[in-house]
Amino acid sequence: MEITNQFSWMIGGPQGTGVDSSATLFIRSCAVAGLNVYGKREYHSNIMGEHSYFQVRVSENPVHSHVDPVHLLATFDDETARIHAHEVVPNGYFLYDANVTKPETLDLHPDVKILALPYSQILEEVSAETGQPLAKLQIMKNTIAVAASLAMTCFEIQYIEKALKGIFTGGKAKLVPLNLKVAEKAYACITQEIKNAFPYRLVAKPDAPAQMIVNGTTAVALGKLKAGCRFQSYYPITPASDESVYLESHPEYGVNVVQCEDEISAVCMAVGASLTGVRASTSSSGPGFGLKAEGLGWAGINEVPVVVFNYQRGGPSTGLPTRHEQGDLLFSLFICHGEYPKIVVAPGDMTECFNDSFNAFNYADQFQTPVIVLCDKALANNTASILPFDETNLRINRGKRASDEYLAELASRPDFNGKYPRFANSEDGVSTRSLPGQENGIYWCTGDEHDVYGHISEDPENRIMMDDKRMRKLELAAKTIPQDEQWKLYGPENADYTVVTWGSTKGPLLDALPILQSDGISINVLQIRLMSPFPAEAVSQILNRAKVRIGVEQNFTGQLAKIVRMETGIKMDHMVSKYTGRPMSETEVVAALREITKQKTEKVVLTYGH
Amino acid sequence: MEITNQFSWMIGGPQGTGVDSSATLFIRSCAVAGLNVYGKREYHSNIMGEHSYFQVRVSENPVHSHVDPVHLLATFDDETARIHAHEVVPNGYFLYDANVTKPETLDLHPDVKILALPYSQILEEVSAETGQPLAKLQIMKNTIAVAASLAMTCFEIQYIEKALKGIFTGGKAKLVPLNLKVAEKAYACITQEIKNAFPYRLVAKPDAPAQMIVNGTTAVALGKLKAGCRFQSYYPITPASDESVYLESHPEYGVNVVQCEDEISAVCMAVGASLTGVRASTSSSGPGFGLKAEGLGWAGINEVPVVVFNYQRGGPSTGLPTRHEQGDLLFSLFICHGEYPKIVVAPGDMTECFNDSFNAFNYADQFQTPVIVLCDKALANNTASILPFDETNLRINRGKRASDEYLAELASRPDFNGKYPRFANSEDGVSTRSLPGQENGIYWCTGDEHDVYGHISEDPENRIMMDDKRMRKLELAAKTIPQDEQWKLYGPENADYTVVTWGSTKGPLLDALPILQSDGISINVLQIRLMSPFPAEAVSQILNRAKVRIGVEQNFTGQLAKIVRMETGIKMDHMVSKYTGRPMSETEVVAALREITKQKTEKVVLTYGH
Amino acid sequence: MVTNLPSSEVQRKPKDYKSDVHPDWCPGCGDFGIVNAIQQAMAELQLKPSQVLMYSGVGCSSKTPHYINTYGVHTLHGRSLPFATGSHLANPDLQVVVAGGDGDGYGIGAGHFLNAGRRNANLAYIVYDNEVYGLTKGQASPTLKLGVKTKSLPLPNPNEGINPLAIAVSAGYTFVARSYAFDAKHLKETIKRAILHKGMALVDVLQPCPTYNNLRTKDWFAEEVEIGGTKYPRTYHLDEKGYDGKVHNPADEREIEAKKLQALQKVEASEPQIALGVFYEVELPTFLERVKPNIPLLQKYTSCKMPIEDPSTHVPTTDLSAAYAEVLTNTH
Amino acid sequence: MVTNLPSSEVQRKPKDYKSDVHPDWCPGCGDFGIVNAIQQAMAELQLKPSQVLMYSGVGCSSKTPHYINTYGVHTLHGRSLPFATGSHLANPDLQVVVAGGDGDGYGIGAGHFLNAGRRNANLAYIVYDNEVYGLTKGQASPTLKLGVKTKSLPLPNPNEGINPLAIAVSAGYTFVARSYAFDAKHLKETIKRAILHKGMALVDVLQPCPTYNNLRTKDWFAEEVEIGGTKYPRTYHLDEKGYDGKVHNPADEREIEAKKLQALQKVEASEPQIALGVFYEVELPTFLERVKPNIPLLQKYTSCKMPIEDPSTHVPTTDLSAAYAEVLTNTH
Ligand SMILES: Cc1ncc(C[n+]2csc(CCOP(=O)(O)OP(=O)(O)O)c2C)c(N)n1
Ligand SMILES: Cc1ncc(C[n+]2csc(CCOP(=O)(O)OP(=O)(O)O)c2C)c(N)n1
Ligand code: SF4
Ligand code: SF4
Ligand SMILES: [Mg+2]
Ligand SMILES: [Mg+2]
Repeated sequence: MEITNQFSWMIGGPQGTGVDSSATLFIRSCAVAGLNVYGKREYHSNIMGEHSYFQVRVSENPVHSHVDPVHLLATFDDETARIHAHEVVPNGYFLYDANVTKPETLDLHPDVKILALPYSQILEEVSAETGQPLAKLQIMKNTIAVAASLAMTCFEIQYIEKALKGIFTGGKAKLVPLNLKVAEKAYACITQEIKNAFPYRLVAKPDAPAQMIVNGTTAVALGKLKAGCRFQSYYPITPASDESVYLESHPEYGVNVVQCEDEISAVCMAVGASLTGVRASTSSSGPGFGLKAEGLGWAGINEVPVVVFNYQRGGPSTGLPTRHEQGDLLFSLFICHGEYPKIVVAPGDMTECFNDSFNAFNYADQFQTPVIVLCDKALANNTASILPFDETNLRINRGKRASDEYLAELASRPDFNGKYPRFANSEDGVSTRSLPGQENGIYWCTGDEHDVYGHISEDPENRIMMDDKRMRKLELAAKTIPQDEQWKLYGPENADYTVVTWGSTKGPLLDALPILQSDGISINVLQIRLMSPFPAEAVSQILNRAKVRIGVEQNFTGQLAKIVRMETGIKMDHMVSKYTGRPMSETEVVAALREITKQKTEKVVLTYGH
Repeated sequence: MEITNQFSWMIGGPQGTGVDSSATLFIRSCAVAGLNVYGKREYHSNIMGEHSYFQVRVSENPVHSHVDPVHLLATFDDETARIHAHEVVPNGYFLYDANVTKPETLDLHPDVKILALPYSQILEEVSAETGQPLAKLQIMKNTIAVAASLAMTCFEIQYIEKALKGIFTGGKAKLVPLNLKVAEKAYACITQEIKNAFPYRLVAKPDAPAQMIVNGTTAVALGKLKAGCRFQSYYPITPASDESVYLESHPEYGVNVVQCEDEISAVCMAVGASLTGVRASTSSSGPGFGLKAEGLGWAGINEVPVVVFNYQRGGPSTGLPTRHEQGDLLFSLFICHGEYPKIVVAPGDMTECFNDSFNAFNYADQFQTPVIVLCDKALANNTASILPFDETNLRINRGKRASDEYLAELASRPDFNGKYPRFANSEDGVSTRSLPGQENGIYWCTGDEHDVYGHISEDPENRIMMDDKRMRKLELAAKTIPQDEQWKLYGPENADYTVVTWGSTKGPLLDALPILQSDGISINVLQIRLMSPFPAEAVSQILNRAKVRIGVEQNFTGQLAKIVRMETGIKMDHMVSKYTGRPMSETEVVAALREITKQKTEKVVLTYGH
Repeated sequence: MVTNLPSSEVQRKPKDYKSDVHPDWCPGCGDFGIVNAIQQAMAELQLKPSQVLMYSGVGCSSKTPHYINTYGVHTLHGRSLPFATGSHLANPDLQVVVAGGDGDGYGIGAGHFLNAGRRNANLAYIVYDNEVYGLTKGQASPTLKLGVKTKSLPLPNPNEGINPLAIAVSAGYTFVARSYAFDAKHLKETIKRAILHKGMALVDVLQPCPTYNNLRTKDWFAEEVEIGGTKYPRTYHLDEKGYDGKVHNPADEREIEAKKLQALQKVEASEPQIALGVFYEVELPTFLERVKPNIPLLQKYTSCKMPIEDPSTHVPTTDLSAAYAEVLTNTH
Repeated sequence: MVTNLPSSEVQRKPKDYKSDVHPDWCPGCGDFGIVNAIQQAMAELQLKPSQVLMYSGVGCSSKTPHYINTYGVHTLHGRSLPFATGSHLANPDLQVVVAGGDGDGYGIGAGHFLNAGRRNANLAYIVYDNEVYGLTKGQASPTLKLGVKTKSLPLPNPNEGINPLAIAVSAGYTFVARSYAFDAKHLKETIKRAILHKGMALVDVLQPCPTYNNLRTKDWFAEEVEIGGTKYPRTYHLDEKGYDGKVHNPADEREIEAKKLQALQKVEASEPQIALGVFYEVELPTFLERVKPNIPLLQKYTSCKMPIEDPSTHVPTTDLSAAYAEVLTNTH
């Protein structure tokens, strides 16, 4: 019984020994063959030596999450073998290096088959054939592991070659034949007998449309470029800095990426830049995001468009800095003392990362207020093959900006007093802004409450006018932002069970949905994308249609559930949480939701994964 | 018709010209006479010259707020006259300096009587009599204004003398006779005719118990001293720094008050100090409090007792830095990325400032976690005469600390591995802590998730254990903290209308309660003091007993109402808000609640006061 | 560096740089002198008000932008430099001037103060140095000396006072000067030079705070000091003593090193008199000059003027094909 | 200052200061050398492990406390000094040693770095200076020089590198030294002196990061430099060249001034060789010594040992009557 294009593969090893590049090769090979891929990356807060691994799921159809069972585990160190052996399914395979691992000492299911890969031998052969020093070839153990793995699925080697060509370009192109040679030798190790013993098959879909292989930080960076963001300030932090490094590495787009002395400087610099009219942004993760509180409040009261990304990771404090969590929702919604309008957006997949990143700059300009985009580590570091971004409907909206002509006209009026009422009251809460450098547009900014020109005012009537004006923007945003940028309902419109979720947790839920439906469960999934202003009415309506409401999110306290209750009064009947720092899998979500539908368990806490 | 011991007096003038000291003299004179006093202070974010004023209410019975009508307005500058003239009630009096103010140009009610005080003449006389240079006496215009005001109420001058003696002590005692001379001359100006025309009387209650005259910052500082806080780090900010300056000015209690380079340093220093076992604290206001996010999270994951005060003021950003607001509740509840247990307390009057300040250190030690105390500008800067603090039941609880003997015993066990499991799992969430310097107590701290010794651990099972353990403290706190430190219900247990409030807004509500009851309205007031862990069950029960629920708080968005809904699902039927930066008065609250009970107005926004 | 040279049409007077907001400083505050000097400097340089962006932090001194009739940004306590840097980098055509207190700049802002030296952005930074935190009622600022007890302090200052000029020299500031709030002409000239300087310029201005600092008063500055029996004015001008802080050949590392050391020696020296003037000055590439070679578009446009959309259809004009090519798998 | 002099009972070895946690630094990382030196210094000083509090920030280097068998506190990125200062002030009987990276200390922590000089608290601060942000994958740290492009950087560094030693001298540090991670003996001795020093001590340790900084490698440090045709080792020891950075009479302001200038001259000098050693050293009153006269109880107790309750009844022992008297009106 062969199982085609439903494959779960894992590779692991000490950090810095090429686990990531193996996974890249594997993922690209499959994607080039037209298959759909989702890769989960796990690593320690360490540069070299600690255990890391990559789990890749390949599928006939689009896929948004990983599964727990491993069909094939490829190892070249003993630690990976010891940690992950138990995850291999019966009839699955375990590949290892006999020089370092004794499989009999492992916690393998008795029905798992094992295969020692002759890593050293292959490398020695290649060294002899090419004259390359053996030490330099060690990194190619990865290629051996990938190629052997793919060979077992009867996957055509031509796609590996294509993938290598896509990976090694320019000056590195000479590495293609070397790697291919290694791959061929690995292929040669996989006998027909082995293939027969392994039921999983990967069959190319040559007519499938081209795909993009991206992780969230790249998708976000591409969205920023498209939106015309040309100033980015940042301070290094995992996992956010990959996004800034991407922009730095693409100077041809003209973004001035400034590495600051800290995150306070980063947000202030972005706000200062934005005041001149450039689209400006800054990205960080929890600890650094928190340092931006004051800058966000200042941008709020001064109505400055600025886009601030927070890539959530395991908290609190330094927490689990390279692990996944959705623990910053409440903090992000209420960040900074006092009250000001903020737009908070939470994309749930790579495509939404791109779109929300693009949209965020429009929101910022339209509503002249800070926009916070909440990503998470799973979005940032996991990899997916997806359809190319659809640019058709992307339009840039710079909001209300005073033209030179408009300012000149104002200045020609007899009552012009030499300054521009930049913060003039307005029905929708947004005033027309001038930019420093514009003649007749002189105004002031201040973190203090101020009058229409931006001068400090402690007058109570002015205060009410200004506070009301600023807060009205939230009503405007609620009306202006298209519904599908606010929330999405997956599955039938009416269902007994409605699952409420956000961010990357959408992935396993989308994959779980058809499985649960095929169980006969009437269920749908509500993903909330716009956290502020919160689409309370729509969420109320949808939740009121359901018989049972289930919150699924990756934190301890159920932060979205809290917000839903705060905004609608509706309490989740059940919760599914995970706070081990590892993202939920489809497998876990299916099991948890089955348990809830059958046993009415109030709260299911998921724990799987190393 | 005379009105006795129900008096509302106002004095104003440019900042730095002694408005505060006049109010102090007035308040102390009344309090010394056994009357109850509440004083509201308003000033600009400015050192000298901008308009400031003090409104003092005197009452037969304890009083917790100001009222809008002014019975007697004392001025010596024209700005105060222009700004406040309209507030004087018919039959009230307006005192002014004829050299600077032309009363006919003012917006005075026709039934207001006016009286020019001969400020210059009195000072010239005193200068002549005492030989003091006239310029040095200018500040005594305040004494003239106060004495003339009190004379009009037929108040005995002996209490002014007593007050002066209380104010000018030590080296300044020589100022008493000089001020008294000025006061006597002012008294002499108030003819019997004038007294007859003025219906308000202040009659001493010589048998009344002694009172304390305090504002919130002093009450807090006293609570800290009593609790044994011996380390305070701070960075100057209005209105919080008065508290630190109080502690600095009382070095005899042994508190090391360190002025830091910023608030980040302040919180980290307090946490570092606390690690050694000293009770440590830091105080700030919104902008500085926000900079403490990361330090709070670190203290949370490392289970360090630390007490952090946030004196709320008008936000967002620099906002209205010397004005009142309750705008930081949501930020304080959710401050810092990630999830950790925090205790959040909000005192509502001067006595609670003292008690909560004392209790906060017990909570911090008992639950080994940060405690945030939310004050507000009205608490900080307003002055009340209150009964002396009751110290009878105050006990110090240092929580679970490892004794040297306990550590020695552990170390003598054969399995002792030289390090102490400071973060050992425990049923109630609290582990026993050792202190650096203790032998056999060596452990580590880290902002990363850690094992029982405090070493970094990314292990998922350990993570669950630790997160569960830490978060269990909230359950412990909910059980341990006495009910009346969690919430208080004023008025009848059952009522048609239940008002929900917090912080200093309790003041006007308590004063409004009997008035509304005498209107025949069935009403009570629920003050919430413990914001985290939130007393959800009790609040639910109380709110479910009411027919109508009204939220009264001083911010734009109704932050407590949001939390009540988040925690109980219950929505306020009506809201009363104020966000002009000026605290609510009894007058306003009475009117708003009358309007709601009569006209069912959904939201009443209060605006009174300059 | 001045970006707005005199325009022949209008001749602007200092009053043209006054806004209609009345300064609410205490009588006798040194801040009045500094704002006057800034306005005069702007007038003499004939800066175009709409091309000037006046920045500040939070404090008494930081109310400055409101009193000056140019675009003005009153930011957060301690954060003026990062904000101003962002504006300058995104629109270097603006003349960005930063003002603020010593607490603001050397206390809470110390990290930005230090790191701004490394960047050498083209900013003029004027610090009002009154040794106290004025707006919060007179606590010690980082420049107050050890053991000093102003009337606003309950206890003597337990911290050593820092020397901001020495730190600026070491941190990489390319123009480092000191002046005095009531030395009108010297201050104005120094501010002019700081504005004209291409790169990161610091002017530390000694500023009496009559309300809280009862030691460094206007009178104190006016007092004479005795040196070896002779009386000298409290302050003197460096250039009048033949001191030359300027690096004349910025390509000569030896000269830079020598001039830096000379400056450090001068600012660290515990003289009875206080030296005013430019201690150090060198013209070196600014941050933007350093990054432009790496970001070709920045050579053509300032960041805020880079075209990003089709003006009529609002279709974004950024072509991502090259970036997509890196991640696309359309090779099969 | 050492507070724990050798106890006659036990003779501790460097391994007694090793914890059971295995360092997870990259092979060849200079951090190994530094931790070894710290452990050796502790052993030679015979510090009592339970009396030592080892602090750090966040970064590769900041994992240090976990590897040392004393009380250890791994704080927040950039904040080690404030935390450590709090512990030291509240319990000066502890020996507080602080370790951390150059990004941690001179980048995000720059404000604390500067202001710690003013306080002169009794702390030894060891900075692992590898010119990069190791743990976040090799971005430029504040000590990386202008224009340098390590293999981890997409574009050359647009910032000037700071000289932390010059800044420390100007900021008021009373002990300022430099050493090198693999100069085992010199480093150990320098750390010992920093610990023994009473006051705020900085040891900037040049540290190869083989993973990200491919320019300042162990090999580079081992290379010889040519000066006028002769080859010299890359690094040399100051004291071997007769340099004496110590102020011998701290009461003599002239000597302090001269030694400060000498140090600034030395650290700013662009030599082909790199000088290692103590550039500046002076014994001046520490923060606690300065505040004790004002807070009498601090002369009797350390803050953490001040009695605050009756041990059996837990009744607070602080008597507020005097404070109450100021606000009570019981005079009527
Ligand atoms: C984060 C933050 N902390 C504290 C304050 C309070 N604050 C306002 S002004 C000021 C000090 C001002 O001193 P300085 O910068 O020297 O200016 P000066 O008033 O002396 O001109 C402080 C601490 C604030 N606004 N923000
Ligand atoms: C507030 C905050 N910002 C950013 C980070 C991410 N971060 C962790 S380590 C590090 C840099 C470490 O560099 P350095 O201090 O030089 O130490 P090294 O790793 O080189 O030893 C950064 C930026 C953080 N933990 N906290
Ligand atoms: S407090 Fe000092 S600095 Fe502030 S305005 Fe008054 S005199 Fe000037
Ligand atoms: S990245 Fe560099 S500093 Fe960090 S452990 Fe590796 S070699 Fe050491
Ligand atoms: Mg100042
Ligand atoms: Mg480093």
